[in-house]
Amino acid sequence: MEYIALGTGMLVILAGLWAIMTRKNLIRIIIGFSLFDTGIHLVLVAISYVKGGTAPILDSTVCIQDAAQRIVDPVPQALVLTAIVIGLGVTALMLAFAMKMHKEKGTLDIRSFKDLKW
Amino acid sequence: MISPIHIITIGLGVAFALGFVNKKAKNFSATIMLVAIGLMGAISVAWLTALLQGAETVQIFTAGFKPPYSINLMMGIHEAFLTTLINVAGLLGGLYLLQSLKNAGNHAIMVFLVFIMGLNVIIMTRDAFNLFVFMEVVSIATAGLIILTETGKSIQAGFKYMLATGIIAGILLLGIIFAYYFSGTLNIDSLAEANITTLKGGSVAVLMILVSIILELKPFPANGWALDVYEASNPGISAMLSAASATALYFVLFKVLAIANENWYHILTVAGMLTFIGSNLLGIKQNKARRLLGYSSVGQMGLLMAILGLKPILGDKLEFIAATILVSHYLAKAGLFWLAGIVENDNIKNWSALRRKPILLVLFGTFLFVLIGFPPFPSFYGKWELIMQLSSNQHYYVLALILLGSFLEGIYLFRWLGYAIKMDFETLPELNINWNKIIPPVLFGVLVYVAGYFTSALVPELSALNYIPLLFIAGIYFIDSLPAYIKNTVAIIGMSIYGYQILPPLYENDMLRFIFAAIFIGGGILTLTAGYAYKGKRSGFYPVALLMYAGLAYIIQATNTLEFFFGWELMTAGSYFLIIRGKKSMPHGLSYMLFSIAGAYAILAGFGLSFAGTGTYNLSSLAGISSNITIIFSLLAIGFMTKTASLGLHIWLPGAHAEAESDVSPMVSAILLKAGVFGLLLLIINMGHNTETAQIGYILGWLGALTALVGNLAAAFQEDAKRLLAYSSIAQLGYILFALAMMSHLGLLTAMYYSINHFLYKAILFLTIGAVVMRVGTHMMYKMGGLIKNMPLAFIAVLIGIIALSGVPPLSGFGGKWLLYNAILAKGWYLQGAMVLFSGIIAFLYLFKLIYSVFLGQMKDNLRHVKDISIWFAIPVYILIIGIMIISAKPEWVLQPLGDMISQWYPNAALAWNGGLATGPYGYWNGNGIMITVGIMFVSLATWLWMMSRKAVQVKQFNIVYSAEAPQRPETTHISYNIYAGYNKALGWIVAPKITAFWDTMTEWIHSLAQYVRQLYSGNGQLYAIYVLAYIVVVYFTMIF
Amino acid sequence: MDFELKRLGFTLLGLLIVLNWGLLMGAAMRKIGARVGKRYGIPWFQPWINLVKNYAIRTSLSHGIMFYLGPVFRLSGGIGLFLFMPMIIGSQLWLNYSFQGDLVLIMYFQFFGMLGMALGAGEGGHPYSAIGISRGLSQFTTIELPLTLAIISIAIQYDTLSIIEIVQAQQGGFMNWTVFTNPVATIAAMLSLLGVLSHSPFNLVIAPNENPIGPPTEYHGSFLGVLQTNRAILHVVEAALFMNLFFGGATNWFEFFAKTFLIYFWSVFVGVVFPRFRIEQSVSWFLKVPLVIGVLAVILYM
Amino acid sequence: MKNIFTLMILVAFGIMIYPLVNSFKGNDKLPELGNYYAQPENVTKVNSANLVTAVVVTYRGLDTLGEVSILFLTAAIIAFFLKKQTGKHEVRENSEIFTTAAKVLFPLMIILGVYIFMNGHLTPGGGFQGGAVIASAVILMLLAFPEVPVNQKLLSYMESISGIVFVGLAALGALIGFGYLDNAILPLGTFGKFLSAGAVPIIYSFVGLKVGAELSNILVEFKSVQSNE
Repeated sequence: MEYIALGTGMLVILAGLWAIMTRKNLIRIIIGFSLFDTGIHLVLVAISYVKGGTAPILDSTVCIQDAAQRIVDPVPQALVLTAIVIGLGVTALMLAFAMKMHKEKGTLDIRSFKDLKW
Repeated sequence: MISPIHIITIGLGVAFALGFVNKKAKNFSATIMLVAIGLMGAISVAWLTALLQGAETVQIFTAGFKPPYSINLMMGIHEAFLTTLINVAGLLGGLYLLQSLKNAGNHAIMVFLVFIMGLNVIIMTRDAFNLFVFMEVVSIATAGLIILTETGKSIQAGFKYMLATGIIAGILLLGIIFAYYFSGTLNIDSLAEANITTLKGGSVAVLMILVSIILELKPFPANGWALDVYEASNPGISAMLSAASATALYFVLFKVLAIANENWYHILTVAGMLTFIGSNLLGIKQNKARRLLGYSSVGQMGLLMAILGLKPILGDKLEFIAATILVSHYLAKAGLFWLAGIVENDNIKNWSALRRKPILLVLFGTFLFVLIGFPPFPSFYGKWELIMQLSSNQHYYVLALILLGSFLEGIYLFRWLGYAIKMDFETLPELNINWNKIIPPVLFGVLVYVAGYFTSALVPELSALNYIPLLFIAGIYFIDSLPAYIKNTVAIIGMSIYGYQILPPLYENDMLRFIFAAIFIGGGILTLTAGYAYKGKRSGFYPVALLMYAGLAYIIQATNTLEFFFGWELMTAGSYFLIIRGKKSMPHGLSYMLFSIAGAYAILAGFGLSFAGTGTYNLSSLAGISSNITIIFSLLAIGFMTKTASLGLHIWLPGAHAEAESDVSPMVSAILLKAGVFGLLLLIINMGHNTETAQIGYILGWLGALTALVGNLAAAFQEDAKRLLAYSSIAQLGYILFALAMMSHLGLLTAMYYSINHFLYKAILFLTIGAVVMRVGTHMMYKMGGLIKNMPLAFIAVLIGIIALSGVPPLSGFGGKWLLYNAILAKGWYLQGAMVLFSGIIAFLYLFKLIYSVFLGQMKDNLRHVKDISIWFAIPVYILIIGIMIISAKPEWVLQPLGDMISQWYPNAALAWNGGLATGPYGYWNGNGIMITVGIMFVSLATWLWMMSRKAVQVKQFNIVYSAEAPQRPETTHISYNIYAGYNKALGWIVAPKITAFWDTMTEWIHSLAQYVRQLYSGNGQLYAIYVLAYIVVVYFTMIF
Repeated sequence: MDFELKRLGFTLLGLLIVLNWGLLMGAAMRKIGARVGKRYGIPWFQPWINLVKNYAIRTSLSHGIMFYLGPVFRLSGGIGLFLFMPMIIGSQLWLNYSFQGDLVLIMYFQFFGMLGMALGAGEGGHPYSAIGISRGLSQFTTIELPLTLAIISIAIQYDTLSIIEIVQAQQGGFMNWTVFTNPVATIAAMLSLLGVLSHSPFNLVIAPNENPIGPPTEYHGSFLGVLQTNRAILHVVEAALFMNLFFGGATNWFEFFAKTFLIYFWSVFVGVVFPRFRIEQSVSWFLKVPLVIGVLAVILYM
Repeated sequence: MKNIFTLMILVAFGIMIYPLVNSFKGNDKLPELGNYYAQPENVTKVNSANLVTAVVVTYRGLDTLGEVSILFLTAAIIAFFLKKQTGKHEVRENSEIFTTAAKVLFPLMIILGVYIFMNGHLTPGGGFQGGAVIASAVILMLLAFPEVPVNQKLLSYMESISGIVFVGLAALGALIGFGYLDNAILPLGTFGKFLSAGAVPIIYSFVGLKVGAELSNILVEFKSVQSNE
């Protein structure tokens, strides 16, 4: 199970990078970036998995004494939460930038934003 | 003591609380922000003080758990120091940005505050993931700050920035996750202990972490986004990014490097050097100020990265080196970006606008010199130590590359400085300066001197350094608004006191140094005397002139290589400013500086190698070098020869000397060039006694001879009087080089005698011609003529000067020729010697041209009423003439002690003195007797002819035998222009400007290369993202192969 | 002190001899030149007539102080060379003041008169003076080069720069003369001598074209007289220098007259055979053949 | 051509990350860190039934603080970046069903959000999740009633108050507890009950409020710059 998640995550990362590097439309690039992020989140989740483990929430089914044997790793799960929020923030900002850029030149083609060079 | 964690409490708490503040109350918000940053700074300063006084490094645990189970922060000396830097930058940067932040509103103020807070946490945290989170905080805050000025360009730059840093952050996160997977921990210290690089996957994880941090430091060529950011954002923000962010990120690399293995040091070194050289190369082509600063900033970070990569060899010196260079970069780059915001004009040619407020120009110059690494700034000591360590460890390639990169940096920085000092600024708009924009750069300007002072205190080799001259110079600077004559008097008094203090002990102990000190200080006082002829304030003249003299004095007094180099660089800086003061001196100042820097680097490398060989900085240890003799000797000799302007390294001199002000030309010609001679002399007395250096000496001998030939020939073809004298100086220094290269008693004696003589007559000639030029308003000799009638004082001075120079008996020059003949014959350098003697005869051509074209022949109508030279020029000139007369009549007074002195190193074989009669290995010479004989004869003949022709009628100017015609115009009758056309036809090919052409071609190539390489930065943000990824991949494949 | 006075007396006497010998030799050469050119030529006493006439001219014009000092420099240069040159070896009294300096002094004192003359003529303000001087200086630099090399060669050969010692080393038969012991250096030096004495083909400096040219253009009367006096002295002294260096010197006045005449004759001989060079031609010429010979002379002794 | 180059880089990148996949063996048991957190004595020190919450709010609470700062920054930047936008935005009339449903759903969603973050220490969920749900409620209303003005001042006050409380509680940990973000400054309560885990539920509630307010703010800003030109 975790192998599939990891493999998928990696493939999504590559797909995201491909979009970032080849698409010309700003929005598509941002989508690529989101994909890239999502792939990383998948990888995080895959890594947190412990074979046969369950969610790290202690309740009637998982009691406090045998928690260590039964739960998956809570750490990457905490990390992925943080990572998602960060990704959200960055994506939101990028979209805001894209909006402004579109407003300036009336296009979303990244090749037309070369005012700064050399 | 407040826990450092409350930096976060204050930063975030205040940022959140600002949400309550009314949107209109912007002043209030801004004040609160500054107070908050101030408090954060106060915490770091308090910790820094405590830690410096010996307090223990503290770990700050969160959530009541110990690491690695919870996130911990650390406050040690590094962290305290760096957070102090960041908070100071934040405070001043916030002050600087006050208007912009207020315009953008409360939200921008919050962002700025969080930005500074984030940088603090980045430095303190010891947890990898926490590091990532706060790097993202900073990164997002940066993206926000970039668009503080909402221009289209800044938005584009912001997007490129987000795209690139987004990818970098993703890679970093991946690396951290896998590092966690392989090690089971997120704490950096535990990660380091886990040593996961041994695993195949683990090494990739480490690579991802490290390479992303490297990428955050903007390595060439994956840094297009960063350059755009530097260019497009508000300069106040660029200052923050360059000073504060880069500092924090650099420390991150330092911190995280613990998890890496040895290979990474090489990667860092290579990446760093590539960046350092690449960015500085591209900077050469750049004309936009802020982008140029971006290149420089990126380059400096590259250097720092490379320094980190050199950790294994730098050992415990790493911290000193990195800290000094980092602090210098921090202060200078922030200051420069702030100035960029004040100037507002992005074209570096328009930075002459700084001259509207001279304090800004001073700051600008200070910051540039800090970047290049001149004393007394911290970077000087850092670079010195770096070079010493590199050469002790035989890392010659890195050493050479660092020097190359620094040189490239020097090219564009000094071109820029030249523009600022020389370009026209009248047409530029007034600067619009607010108090809050001027305080930060001024404060940093002061801080950089303070930092330099404290750094020097850390260097034991400089403990003997006397700071009084430097303080005196600073004092002169502060009275710069007084009239010139007051400052002149103060300067002369200061130099006299200094001379009175250092000369007598030198006379007792060290004749060699005494002679040079006497030339430097005595000459300095005399040339300064001429300064009374100038009216007005002469702003900026006295500090730089005294700086040059202080440097020269330091060179004399140096006992170790560091002190010597310290003085050498001060002297270079001072003389550069003196030279560039001339009206058309901009290009000459630049080429002078570039040759000087290159020469200084050669010296630095030479000293480094000598330190590697002997393990000591002691100057006298040069004598004890047993390995690498050839290369050390050559490097040092080349370095010194850039100052003596030997052939090939001379192209800066003619313009620099000719275009300088009238009293500056003698300073830089008669006096400054002797610094190179002193260096060569030191080199030869210490290292001359072995076969390897003797071989180099042979080459130097030929070089000296060729220099003499080409210099004199070129002088003969000049039309500009000062340029003629400048070429003459090149040739004279060629003689001195030739004589020194003989490495024999007579050779050294000749060189010393020539040095003294050259000082005397070249000072006379340059002072007099300079004074004449001040009267007639042109350098061109063919525009003068017949001035003997108006300027008898000047004529007599020049006459004596040229007789002394030419070597015609009975004046002092002949002694030099006689010594030279004997030295040549004793050494057996016949052919070179003949060439030198031939050059000496060519000197007559230009000497005649000089005195004839200016003082004799036909007077021009527009010059009929000029007055004789200023009395303030005449006084030093006639004092110097007395000097010439004394050593002409009594050469033994000078030569005998000189001979005794040289005997310490090169025993006297054959020269004996009997009163005024010198008996050498080949001949004999009685200067005193010749003087009397010639004097009596001349006076009797003059009287006799006077008796016969006393009734001679004084005729008018045009009353000459002229084919039965009367010439009407002096211009057509005064034969001066291209007077040696025939000679030029026969021998002109020797002085065809091949060497200038060579250097021009080199320049052209460098520019073309830079132009070619910089097309990497196409401006397409996507391409930059590709570069980022490609960079990672390339590093990976380099690692595995 | 007694000896000093005696030396001064002998020196002045020597000067007188040299002056008259120079005037006579000059006349003889003019005569020879004229006869070769199928002309009658001047009477042998013409130089004395010229001198007396020039010194006697009462009207006199001056262009300024340097104009007046020029001839003084020139004559001081000539007389100074005479003073520092040993004339007759074997007698302390005919050595003049050569104890004050060696060959180097002679080499550089040649410039004393030239420089002063150049300046004096320069103040005259005549363009042809300046042209003549520039040509003269240009040519002189290259003339000196082979001579310098030759002097270095013989300095190596005799291990001294003292003229007296060089002459003494050549005593004891003509085979000891430098011309035989060091012929290459001698050739180089003798080629230089052609230039030093400014005869054709190296006389562009004072070449009489349709207009007068050269430094003396503006000089007349007593000024010109001084220059003519100097010319006579200088030619003899230069010849004496070559005699001392290459032809064994002179132990008595007869030998002195004979040798200086022959040395002087050499330049006249060449002068009447070859036409005049332009300035760049003469510069190039001296930097070709005589230079190569001079270098060879040094290399042979290295 | 350029794409081939890009593809090569991507392939090379793939080759580079392959060792990561290759050496991934999954986890047979909890790694050391997770194991530590799962030990009963440690669980009771935080006393939060949801271990992820325990990690997020206490052990790695500083990350959360950073995370909150990031959202805060994003909101602030978008606020000053997208301000001053004028221009009319023509909106289509929404259907009756949509507007009615929105009215019904809005309070329910808010309550759900609040529930999620208040029980963050017991059940799956927490401040971010709850905040996101609240923001979804807001977006629903924005879509349903585009003309109705949103009280941004209220949102921003909410944001500030929550932020200050969070930072304040964190600092309080350092002042009276055993370290920054120490949750034991309040009674730990009974494990598994609502009133447990000390300051965690309070912190998480305010995080939830803050996230909700910030996300809503961002959405409002984005909406406000919609214009037709």
